[in-house]
Amino acid sequence: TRDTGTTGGGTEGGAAAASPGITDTTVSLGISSPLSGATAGPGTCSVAGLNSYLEAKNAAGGFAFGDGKTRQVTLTYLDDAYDPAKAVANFRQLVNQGMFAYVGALGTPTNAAVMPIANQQEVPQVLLMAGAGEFSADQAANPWTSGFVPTYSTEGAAFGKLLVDANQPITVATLAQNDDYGSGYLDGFTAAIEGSQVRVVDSATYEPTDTSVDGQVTQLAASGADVLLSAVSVTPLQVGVLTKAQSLGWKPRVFLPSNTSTPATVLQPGGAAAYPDVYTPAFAKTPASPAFANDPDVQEYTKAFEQYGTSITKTYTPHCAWSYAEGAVLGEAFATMEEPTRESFMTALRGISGFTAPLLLPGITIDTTKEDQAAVSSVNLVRYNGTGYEPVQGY
Amino acid sequence: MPAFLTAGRLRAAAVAVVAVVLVLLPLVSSPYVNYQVTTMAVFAVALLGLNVVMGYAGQVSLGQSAFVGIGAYVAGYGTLNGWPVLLSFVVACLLPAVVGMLVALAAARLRGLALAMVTIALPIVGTPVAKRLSDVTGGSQGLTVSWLEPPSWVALADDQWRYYVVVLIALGVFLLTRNLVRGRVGRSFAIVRDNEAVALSMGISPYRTKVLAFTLASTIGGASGFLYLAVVQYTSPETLSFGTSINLVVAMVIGGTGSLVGAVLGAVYYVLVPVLAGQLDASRTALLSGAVLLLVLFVLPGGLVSLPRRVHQLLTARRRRSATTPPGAPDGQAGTPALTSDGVAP
Amino acid sequence: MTAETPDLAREVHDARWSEMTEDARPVAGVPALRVDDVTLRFGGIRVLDGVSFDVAPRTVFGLVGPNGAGKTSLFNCISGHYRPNSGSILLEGVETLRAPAWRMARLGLARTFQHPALQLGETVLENVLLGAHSRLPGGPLAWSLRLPSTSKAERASRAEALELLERTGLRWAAHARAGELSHGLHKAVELCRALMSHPRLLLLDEPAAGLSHGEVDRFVETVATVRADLGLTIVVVEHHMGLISAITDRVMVLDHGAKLMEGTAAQAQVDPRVVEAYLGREAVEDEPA
Amino acid sequence: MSYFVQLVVDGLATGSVYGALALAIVLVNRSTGMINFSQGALAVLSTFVAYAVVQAGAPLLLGLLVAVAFAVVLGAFVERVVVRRFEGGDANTAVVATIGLLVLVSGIAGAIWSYDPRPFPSLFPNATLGLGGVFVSVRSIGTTVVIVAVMVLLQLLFRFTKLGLAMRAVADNPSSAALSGLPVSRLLMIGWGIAAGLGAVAGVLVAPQLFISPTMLDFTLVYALAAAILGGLDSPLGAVVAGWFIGVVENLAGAYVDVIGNDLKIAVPFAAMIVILALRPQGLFGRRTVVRV
Amino acid sequence: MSLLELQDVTASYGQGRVLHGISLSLAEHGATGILGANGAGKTTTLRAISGTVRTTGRILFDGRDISGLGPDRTARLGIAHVPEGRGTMAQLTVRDNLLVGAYQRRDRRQIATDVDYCLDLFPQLQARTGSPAAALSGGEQQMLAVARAFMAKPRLMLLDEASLGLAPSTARTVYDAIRRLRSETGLSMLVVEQNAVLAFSLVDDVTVLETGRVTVEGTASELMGMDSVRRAYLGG
Ligand SMILES: Nc1ncnc2c1ncn2[C@@H]1O[C@H](COP(=O)(O)OP(=O)(O)OP(=O)(O)O)[C@@H](O)[C@H]1O
Ligand SMILES: Nc1ncnc2c1ncn2[C@@H]1O[C@H](COP(=O)(O)OP(=O)(O)OP(=O)(O)O)[C@@H](O)[C@H]1O
Ligand SMILES: [Mg+2]
Ligand SMILES: [Mg+2]
Repeated sequence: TRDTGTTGGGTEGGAAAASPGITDTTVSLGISSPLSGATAGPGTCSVAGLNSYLEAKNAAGGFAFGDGKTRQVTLTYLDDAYDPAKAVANFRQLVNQGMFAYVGALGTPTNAAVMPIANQQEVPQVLLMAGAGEFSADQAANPWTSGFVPTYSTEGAAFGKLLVDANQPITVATLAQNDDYGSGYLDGFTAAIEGSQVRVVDSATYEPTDTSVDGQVTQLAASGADVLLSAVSVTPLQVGVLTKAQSLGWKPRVFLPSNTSTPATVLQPGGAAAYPDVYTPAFAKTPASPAFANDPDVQEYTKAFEQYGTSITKTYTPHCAWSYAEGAVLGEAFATMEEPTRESFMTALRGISGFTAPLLLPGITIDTTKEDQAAVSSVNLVRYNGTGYEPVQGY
Repeated sequence: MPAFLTAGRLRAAAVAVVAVVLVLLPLVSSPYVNYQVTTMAVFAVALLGLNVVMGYAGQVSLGQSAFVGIGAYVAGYGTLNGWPVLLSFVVACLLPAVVGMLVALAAARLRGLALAMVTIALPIVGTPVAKRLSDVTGGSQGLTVSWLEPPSWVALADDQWRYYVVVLIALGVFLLTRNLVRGRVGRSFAIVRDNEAVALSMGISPYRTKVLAFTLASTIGGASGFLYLAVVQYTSPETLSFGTSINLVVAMVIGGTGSLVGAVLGAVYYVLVPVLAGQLDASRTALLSGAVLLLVLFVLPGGLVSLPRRVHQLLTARRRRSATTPPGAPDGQAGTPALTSDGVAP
Repeated sequence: MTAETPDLAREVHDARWSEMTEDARPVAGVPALRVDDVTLRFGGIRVLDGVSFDVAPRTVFGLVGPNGAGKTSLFNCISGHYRPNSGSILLEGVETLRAPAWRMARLGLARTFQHPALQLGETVLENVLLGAHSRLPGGPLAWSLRLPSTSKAERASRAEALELLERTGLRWAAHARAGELSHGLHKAVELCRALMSHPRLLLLDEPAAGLSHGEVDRFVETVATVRADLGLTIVVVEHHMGLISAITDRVMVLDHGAKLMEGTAAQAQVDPRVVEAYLGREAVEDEPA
Repeated sequence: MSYFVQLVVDGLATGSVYGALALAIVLVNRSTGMINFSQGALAVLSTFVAYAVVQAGAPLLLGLLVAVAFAVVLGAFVERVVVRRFEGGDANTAVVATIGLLVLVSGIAGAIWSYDPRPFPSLFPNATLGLGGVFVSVRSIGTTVVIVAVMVLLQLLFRFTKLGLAMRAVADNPSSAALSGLPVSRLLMIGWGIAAGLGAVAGVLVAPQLFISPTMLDFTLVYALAAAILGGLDSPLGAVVAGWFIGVVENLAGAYVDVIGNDLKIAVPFAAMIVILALRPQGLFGRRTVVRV
Repeated sequence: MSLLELQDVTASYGQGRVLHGISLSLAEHGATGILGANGAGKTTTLRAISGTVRTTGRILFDGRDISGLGPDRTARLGIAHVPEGRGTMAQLTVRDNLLVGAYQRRDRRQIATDVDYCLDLFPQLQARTGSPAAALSGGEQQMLAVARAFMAKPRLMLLDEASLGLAPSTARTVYDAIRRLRSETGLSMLVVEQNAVLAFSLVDDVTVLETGRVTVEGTASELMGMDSVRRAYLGG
């Protein structure tokens, strides 16, 4: 009988032997995201953007690797409908089909379920499209796992810092999704305002399954706080927050998370212009926004997405742009990996710093060398100006 | 009738074959295959539990996932706190049983959809509760455990060891349930399903019978939760979500309501269809699996178990091609003309 | 209590109900069944109106009356499906109204339904076996473990069920689905199911309805023999006067929920009030005797 | 005080959303004796049709009309082609078939329009009325008014029209209905058609708030089912009132009872429902089904 | 010509065939009784005509082959089937049940008077017009089933043990009413009846079925004469 359950771990036979899923001409990547159901919007984007970058690059001849070879990258994507059991099954299936690395999957519980298996089988589970701290926190325990997007707490902290810097008494009301997403924001935020004049005067939570948060907003409005931190990840609900608060005559400064702050789908429908200020952390350009209409990155992205992304999704969430950038990070790692092995890949991937991936905002760079941080570890706070976003000059 | 006899022989032969395959399979196949088969065993148990309450006792339950979830959480908590595996298993069965019984005690006087509504509340309320008890359940992050490694004295890989453990327990549960649903208790379930008034005059308390059925269902659900953790090594509020419950009901009906083999077939469906859909087109899984579901039900309203009967039917139907089927009568599968159902609904 | 979901009615008293001796043998002089001043109302309608009568052990008691007189409702009160608004019902001297309906079987009561209520999907044999429920030993655990006691009891009751079907001439149908039997035969299956519980008091609601002439005769014989063998007390509702006069010792005529008269079948058939309210004028000549 | 009233008003607005879908569920049940899980999905698909029409530059009202027409046909088609197979069979199988429809139909919508929620125009001005410190959006008022109107129409249909009587007869006992010459299959199609049309109206009404996406009504469906059953499956009035009840109770519990909080507030209407159903198994306004022994 | 004609009709449920080539014909305004032991196939014969069971062979109604038409179509052709086992609409009120019976009729005013006629005929129903059929007693439901057939104003009535569970006097009332209806509207009927006395009081011809085959045919008086028949069905 077999003596090991780890078919994936290519550690046997010395470092020189190629790991599964990589030949002299090809390397196969895999991803499992929610492609159906309530979270399918971001889910499909986490695949579509990545696929666009990879295929475009393939078409342009392929990826140059550190070992001098040029390889075509194939991406196999599966649907887990946000169900951990399915995600694990998908992961094992991909491994079984000879996947080299598992990249850019979206979803906290799904990735949490996969993480121990990936690390036990020594299969890279990298550049995850999930901001929960746990994927970046403990690289010693999970050397084969890494996150891509900034952790939720990073974004929360950025808000906190802005308020603290204003150094004046400010009252804050928070509305947070009742899971790691919401708590991530709050933790980062509260940590940042520790001991300052900024006070959280009221807070409410909601379930991702709620059909309306009017009740919560009414409740928070009663506090009349100066600032509303709205850690809501569901587009319609975020719009509901913006419409409801102003309809109650409550017009605080509003902080929105990076994934529900798209002008076209959130701010305009929500009538965000009514608020004195709407802030959001940003690290990538919004292809749709006129501000970037003739930005070369955006034009390339649009071209690639037209060709390779639209078959997967026709709607835009920021994850489309992010996963596109993530593709570039992969390319960077390939370029510096000397051996066709997963170890070498991880080493290369963990050694990137100061890399400016396409679509990233000026000043944002990829740095995978930091312990306990995702590949994107910094964000710019930007302010809504009625049409698009502009850099912030303080509170 | 002779057809029945041959069917019996076939069944015996099938059982033998299946047994051999079950024993040898994990030794020859890849960890992935073993994982999938083991998962089927897990859900087969969950479906079995659902079948007891829904198929045999006829009480719609949309809360089975809650019991699976509780079972998994208990197993996880036990492991993380160094309980002996056996203890974890027992508690993983008992706690859901208690919850199920309490709910049933409160709700079993209701009937049909009213009762179904109460069971919906289990996953709907269970999910936020699970998040709230985060220091026990790990909140929305869930519990990750790695356990059930093969003991040093067996030369088996993890996946093989887990396969044998899970399949063995599953078989045990199936055997017990099989005995139960035949004979005295099974008949009392059936009559409570069909006609409570008659049940009463036969000395059967519909209320107690329903409570029993729910308790059994939740116990078995808990067992499958334990097995779930053994296979997936992770659990989170998603495990007990309403969606899971719905999928379980679907799988049960697809497999064959009120049939043990049906539970197994349902589990195979539950595990395989997403894989197949993914193979065809991962970005169209909903469309595909919906189509498959309807297709199967359309051909086999009795579920996958009814395949042999259906085939036989179609063959004989062809022989009597001339027969005209009136639109009024439900064609063939029940054989009863529309009229035998009279107005007085018991 | 809700009349329309009667079976719930008495279950509510479940908890408060104290165990009663389940094998009270008939004591000399104590009637097998005593119905005392029972009244039942549904909303406005008075379905039973102070009905009282006794049934002596090992006799056959006939219950006749026009449609809607309250016969079946009276059965439902006795079997616990309905809960009378007032009055009392004693089985072998034991008050039963506070017992949950499902206890009645253990008190030695069995009944058939006016509108046959079989499990059409199950085999005839399974239908009959159900009757044995209250006699079979062991709970869920015992049965799921297949304890010898349970298997033995199961085998025994199968044999007995087949023997009963033999008696009623349905042996051939034992393994057919009940739904495949013609309507008339459902009555016989229900009779077997009722007998399987070894009752001491048997309530038959229109057992001969829809039976062809031959079947009726066979039924009369069956009743005669089982009554002798099992020492049964029987209360029978029937519109088939021939059958009534053939098998009953006494009859009570019910009209608009109230007792019209009580006596022998012969007396009843000539009683002007009965002829008026029930049989109709030209009754006597054209009823098959 | 105005805070309390505000919460109630918000609850009513949310409740109307539940009630809208619940009405369609009641209609199908009343006319075919079935529970239709795909009700929401059919509504969403129809709403997408309206969306497409609007995208093409037509006014929303036209979109609504097209959507309703489409829905009626779709509903009748689905009944004839899919559901017909399962009528008179095992009830669970029929329900699961409708679940299959739910999955398939939202799959189709997803394949065509993808999954991310999109803004949807409202029939009503996006304004807010305020009096005494209580604010309510014109949209919610409009939705509620339409729902109530539809509810009244349904009550009339079932109580006083021959069609209504025929539908009830078929739902009650198709085989005897057929023996009386009722065109059973056509009536079933009509039932599904009307229900789907009604669903389309509901979809267009709530889409501005929920944003249109294939899963727009998935979670609403649970509340709608609860409302339909709590109200009494055969009572349109009950469906709407129960919808409001759930919406309001949920809001108040979330706001006032700290131990419950926003995460567990959903437990409260369900708990209330168990109690109510225990006392009135037929639901708030349902007719008790008589079972004779 | 005959109104109804069965030519070598067989019928089967699922696999099992239960009618083996029945032929009989019913004249306009005619009334034929069908006798037979339990399970002989009486009910199935009626079902074959109203189209609620699989059949082969020809079933001519008014010269038109109606086999395989299905119950609603046959009903609209003017065939009213009073089924075995009542078949009322349990949760509909007595009145609604009657109205459903008159579904394919257009003469609103006449319908109202017919409803009253039925209620006068069955006083027991009079008191219960508002309550659901399920609440009625067995016999009351049987009355309702018959009344529903009356409401349809059919050309051909199929009566399956219409007297089942009816008190003797009520049974006679029903048959008198049917007789009256026949002479007034000239409807024809097939009568399945265990109470042979009642049957013979109504019909002109009698057909005896045994295990799915016609064994004896003749006029009522002829069969009255045969003492085999007397013994089997009249107990004389
Ligand atoms: N559950 C109930 N709800 C409402 N009314 C009922 C109920 N049960 C019985 N009744 C009424 O009580 C009266 C007596 O009914 P019951 O069935 O006892 O009559 P019966 O004597 O058995 O008549 P039959 O000879 O026709 O069977 C009937 O008018 C019936 O409508
Ligand atoms: N639903 C069914 N499925 C299979 N076989 C059936 C079914 N209904 C009736 N049969 C069979 O068809 C034959 C004729 O039945 P049918 O009901 O016509 O007899 P019947 O003359 O009406 O008897 P009864 O006088 O008891 O009503 C019987 O042998 C019966 O077993
Ligand atoms: Mg009766
Ligand atoms: Mg018959």
